[in-house]
Amino acid sequence: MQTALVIEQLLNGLQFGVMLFLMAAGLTLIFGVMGLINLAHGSFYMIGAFACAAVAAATGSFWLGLAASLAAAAALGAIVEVTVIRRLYDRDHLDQVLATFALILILSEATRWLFGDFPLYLNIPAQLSGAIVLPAGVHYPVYRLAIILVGLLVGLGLYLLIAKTRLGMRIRAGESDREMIGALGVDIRSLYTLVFALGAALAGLAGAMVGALQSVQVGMGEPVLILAFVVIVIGGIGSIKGAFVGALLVGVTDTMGRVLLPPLLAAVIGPAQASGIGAALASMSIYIVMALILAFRPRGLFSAQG
Amino acid sequence: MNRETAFNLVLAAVLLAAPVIAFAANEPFYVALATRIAILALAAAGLNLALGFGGLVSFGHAAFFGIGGYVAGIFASHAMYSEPLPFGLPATDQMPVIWLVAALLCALAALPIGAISLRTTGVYFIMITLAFAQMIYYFAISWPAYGGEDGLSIPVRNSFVGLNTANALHFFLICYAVLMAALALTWRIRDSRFGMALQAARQNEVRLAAVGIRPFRIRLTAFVLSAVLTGLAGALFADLNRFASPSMMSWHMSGELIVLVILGGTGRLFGPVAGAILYVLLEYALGGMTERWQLFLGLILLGVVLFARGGVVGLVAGKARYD
Amino acid sequence: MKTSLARTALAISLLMCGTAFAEPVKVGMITTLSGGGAGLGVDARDGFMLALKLSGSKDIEVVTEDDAMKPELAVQIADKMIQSDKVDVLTGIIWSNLAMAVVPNAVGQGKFYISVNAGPSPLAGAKCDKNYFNVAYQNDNFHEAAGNYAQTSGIKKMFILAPNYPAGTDSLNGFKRYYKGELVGEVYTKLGQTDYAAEIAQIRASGADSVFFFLPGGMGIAFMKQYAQSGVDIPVMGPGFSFSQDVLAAIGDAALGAKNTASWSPDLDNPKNKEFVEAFKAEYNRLPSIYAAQAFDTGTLLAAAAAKADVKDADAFRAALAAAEFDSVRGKFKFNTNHHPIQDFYVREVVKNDEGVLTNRIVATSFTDHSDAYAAECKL
Amino acid sequence: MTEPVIEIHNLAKSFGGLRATDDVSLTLRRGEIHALIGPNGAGKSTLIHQICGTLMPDSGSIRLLGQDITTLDAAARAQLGLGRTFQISSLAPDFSVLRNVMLAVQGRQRSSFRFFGNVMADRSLTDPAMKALSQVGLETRAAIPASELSHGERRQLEIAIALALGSKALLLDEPMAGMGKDGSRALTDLLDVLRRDTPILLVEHDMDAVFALADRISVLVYGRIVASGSVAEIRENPEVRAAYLGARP
Repeated sequence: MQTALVIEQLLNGLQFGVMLFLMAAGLTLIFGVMGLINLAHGSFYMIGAFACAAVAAATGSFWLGLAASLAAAAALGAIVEVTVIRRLYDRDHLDQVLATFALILILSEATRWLFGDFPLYLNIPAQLSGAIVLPAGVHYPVYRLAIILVGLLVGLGLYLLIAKTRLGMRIRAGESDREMIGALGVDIRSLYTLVFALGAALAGLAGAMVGALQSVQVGMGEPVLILAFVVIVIGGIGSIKGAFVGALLVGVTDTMGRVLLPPLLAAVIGPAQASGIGAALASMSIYIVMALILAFRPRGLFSAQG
Repeated sequence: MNRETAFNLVLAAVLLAAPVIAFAANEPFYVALATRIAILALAAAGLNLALGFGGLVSFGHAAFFGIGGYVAGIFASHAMYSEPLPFGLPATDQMPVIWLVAALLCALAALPIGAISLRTTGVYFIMITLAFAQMIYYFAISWPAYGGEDGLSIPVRNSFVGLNTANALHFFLICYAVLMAALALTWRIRDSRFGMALQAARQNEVRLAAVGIRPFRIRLTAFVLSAVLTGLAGALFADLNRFASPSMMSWHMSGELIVLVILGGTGRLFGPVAGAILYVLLEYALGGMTERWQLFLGLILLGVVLFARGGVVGLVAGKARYD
Repeated sequence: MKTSLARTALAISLLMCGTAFAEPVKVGMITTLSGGGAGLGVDARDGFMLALKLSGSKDIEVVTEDDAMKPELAVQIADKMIQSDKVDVLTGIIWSNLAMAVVPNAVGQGKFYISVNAGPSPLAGAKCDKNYFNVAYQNDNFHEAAGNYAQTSGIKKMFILAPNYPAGTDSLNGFKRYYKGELVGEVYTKLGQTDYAAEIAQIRASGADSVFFFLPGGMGIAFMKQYAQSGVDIPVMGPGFSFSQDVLAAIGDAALGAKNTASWSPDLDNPKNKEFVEAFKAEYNRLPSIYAAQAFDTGTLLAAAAAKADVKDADAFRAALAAAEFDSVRGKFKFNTNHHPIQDFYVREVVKNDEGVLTNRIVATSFTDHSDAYAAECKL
Repeated sequence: MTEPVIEIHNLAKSFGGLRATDDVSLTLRRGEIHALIGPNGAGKSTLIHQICGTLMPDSGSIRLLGQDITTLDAAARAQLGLGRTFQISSLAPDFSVLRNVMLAVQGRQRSSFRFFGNVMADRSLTDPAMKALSQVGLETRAAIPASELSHGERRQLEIAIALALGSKALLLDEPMAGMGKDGSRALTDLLDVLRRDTPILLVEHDMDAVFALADRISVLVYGRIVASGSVAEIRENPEVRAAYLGARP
């Protein structure tokens, strides 16, 4: 039973990490290629969830909702890029932080205006409901396994896209030398729009998939955004591989911290205080991990830049 | 007198005159609003020292704001019941003592945070400062002794010799005086040798090292000073609201402080004052008009970044120049 | 925001005016109208406005403003309403941490504060105030009712969880005050946490007979959805907030059958409640939540007190409030010495109504004439 | 012969498998200009980074005026009197020309932790700075922002900064690069005068300048010094001609 619990918790950490990876991949790609800090990335996550919930409610099909979430987040991403983000590439990080902070306010309130004040309903598709029994007697929800699978597939797809395709070559060129892609005869403007929309779509996908597990409500993107930043900073900004490793590290640290710290502390200082302090430490654990990593590797684990 | 100095004097005069007139007209709320502006300007002036002059984009200054706030709250609650503080220290409700303790604690916190964070640069610095602030935030939320997320009420505002802090105007004058003192300090530091080294570190740290000045020490000193000023603002803010809470430490607060600095004009002496006046008045006016006020606030902020580079001071006085 | 509703209410009350005093009562409503918690604030505002509209006994003027769930902003708005708008009464705050910021400040300036929801323990005990009234409950009440229900229905092993913040620890302490059986798990989660896989795995492994959880807002929605599809079939119970009307739609059928405790339910059998539920549905085209009901009672109480006493005569107005002579949607209602309610608490079950909408139905009574554990500390 | 100002012994640095600096030894003596030449990719930049302290060598030693500075950081080396200019001008662009030089005076005085007193009113900063500016002929440009200087003027400013630092030795990284003919000539004249007080290690591509100025030349190829000697010796060295000057008639 005890091993089964540990395996289940590791799977939970993996699933959480994979979801963070979907968010972090877009963030790190946008930073790597365009040098942009995008605080509004969490808003695309929220938009994805709302689009999925609204379409699923209207059509009764989760899968249509999922497609809608990708489309809505990508489209909104492209619109935001063309109208706002494009003007920020040659600005310093400070202006980018302020502008995208403003975008959060705008997109959150606009979403609430459009979809109302109450959380929306979004459930997992019937095909993926319930739990299955894995080897070693582990009960695990099918839907969470599906999230892990999708996350891994997206990771593989991104790897292939960047390593094997023309678009990927341009993205890599853009990461190493922004002037060079101009010399390659690439239309930088549309490349940037494309990359931004791709990042937004990944966030939207994450929002839709997680929205089925959580509450589809305004502001849902913000905690995830902070975690995604933690992930890409740990992994090394601009590195997809770093984002992947960082996401799994954060996912597993957070999950295992929540499970293991309180009982460990209970053995040391007694159960009365342990649950509170343990929970506090567990909340802080990923930030402690991040500070430790950056203290020793100031550019993260796999920095793509310098 | 150049345009920027003239504009600064106007800002200082308006910020002083408006609440005095409001008080005379028996509108104490506008005195409180001006007090809020002065305190937020002080917090942003602290951040401006690191961010504006030193180029250190700290996304975690809310932590120091909150520490200052809790010092005021903890002193007030102990003084109220005449209980000694932790470590057997005597409790007092005298603001100068509280400010001193807040400044010391913020410096003590900023020293290790800065020392570790300054190993990184750019986005990494932004994010590692955020990480430290989040740690302190979660600690404050789960720490039951002083209210956790419920925060800590200050039943009676801390006191100041010779003044009645419960009087809105008296309290405003205290905050205004502290703000002006902090701005004077910032002004002196900006023009000093240290200030020159700090601004050089922002522009070109390799150059600074090549003339034998270590950027790290300069930056760390600036970071600590900056944290101290923001912490002082936190102590005043808690006294203003008669309340200290973890939300003073949330990442939204850090973001708001950055917004104040940029809105007013990054690295401009009175930028934080201009930013705080504009932001608080916007929040107040929009909040009174529509429940969608955050949407319009966002649109206005976006417009400022895109079309009014250099913030309010930049708009009025043009680009900063060094003689 | 000076809502159009406020103007409507004002207009209506002006029309019906005639017997009343010359001075209108100015009410400042500070509540959450933006961001993730807006649903609760909107329900509270709508319930309050509806009560004023239905009572129509006297001119009551309302100014409403959004606190965005920020304590600092709430304090600023309260100061403005007191000092600039010159309100006599404040109300509307949903969250305990905002109430702790605003209430001592407001009553310190000699104003009345009537709580529609938040009931933090200090304000019921040592820091109670003659001008502070709570129409809703003391924070521990729903949890105590759940603990009592778990105890009396003979549940042997409980697993309990709540977020790691004061209301969370109060919640579990309230539950444990009445539940004396075995606790096979007591877990504090991170505030704002949205993934509960790790906790659900612990629940599965714990061998509990039942689970009690207090996870307000989006946290509860996330927990219930994840719990439902985890395959764990241990029954859950919680305080009414976790299954209130505002979140039921978002949880979906996963909530069906869940037991929860509250002082009110839409099917509570009394004439005032029928009138309220019907009027609320007609006005806003949705079912009211517990927040709407509490705010409705607040509005009714306020109107009743204003009809009896001039708000400028603080002692008379306070006495009128304390008498609580109004028709409550909760049936019988009276204030304890600490100005918190003495009321009944029910066990509700989530069901589908005739129109297929998820809602609550009363299945049992947990407490009769229940007060709170802090009244003794209040020196009123 | 007096003790060398800079003395480098068996310096080595590898990146992965690549030996960027391979057992390099060289000296800089009083009163001389020692030119370091070599084709692109020969490892000149890596060597300069190690001398300045922005890169730490794997092995070997560097001494400045007899003191071992191998493990010191860039700021410490600058304080001991190692002045440098950068291949691509590196200035504080928002500062005025004068302020850029004052910063060096301040660095020399180790007085950066003074928080009061307006620097512009401080004669102990402005006077030495103006003197250094007049040495390079920039005194009329003192008040304008460094970002508004021409390319050649930036080079002059960098040298003024190094002078204001009170350098015992100068390390000039391609000072002629991008300069017009007149600019090059003026700079050549300036360096010719400077060497009397401050010896110069000169990394340069402009062979005319090198041959006109250098007392000694060392040739770096693939991280190794392949030849070292007087101008005449280097001109005649067949190995150098083959490896480096081969392209020249």
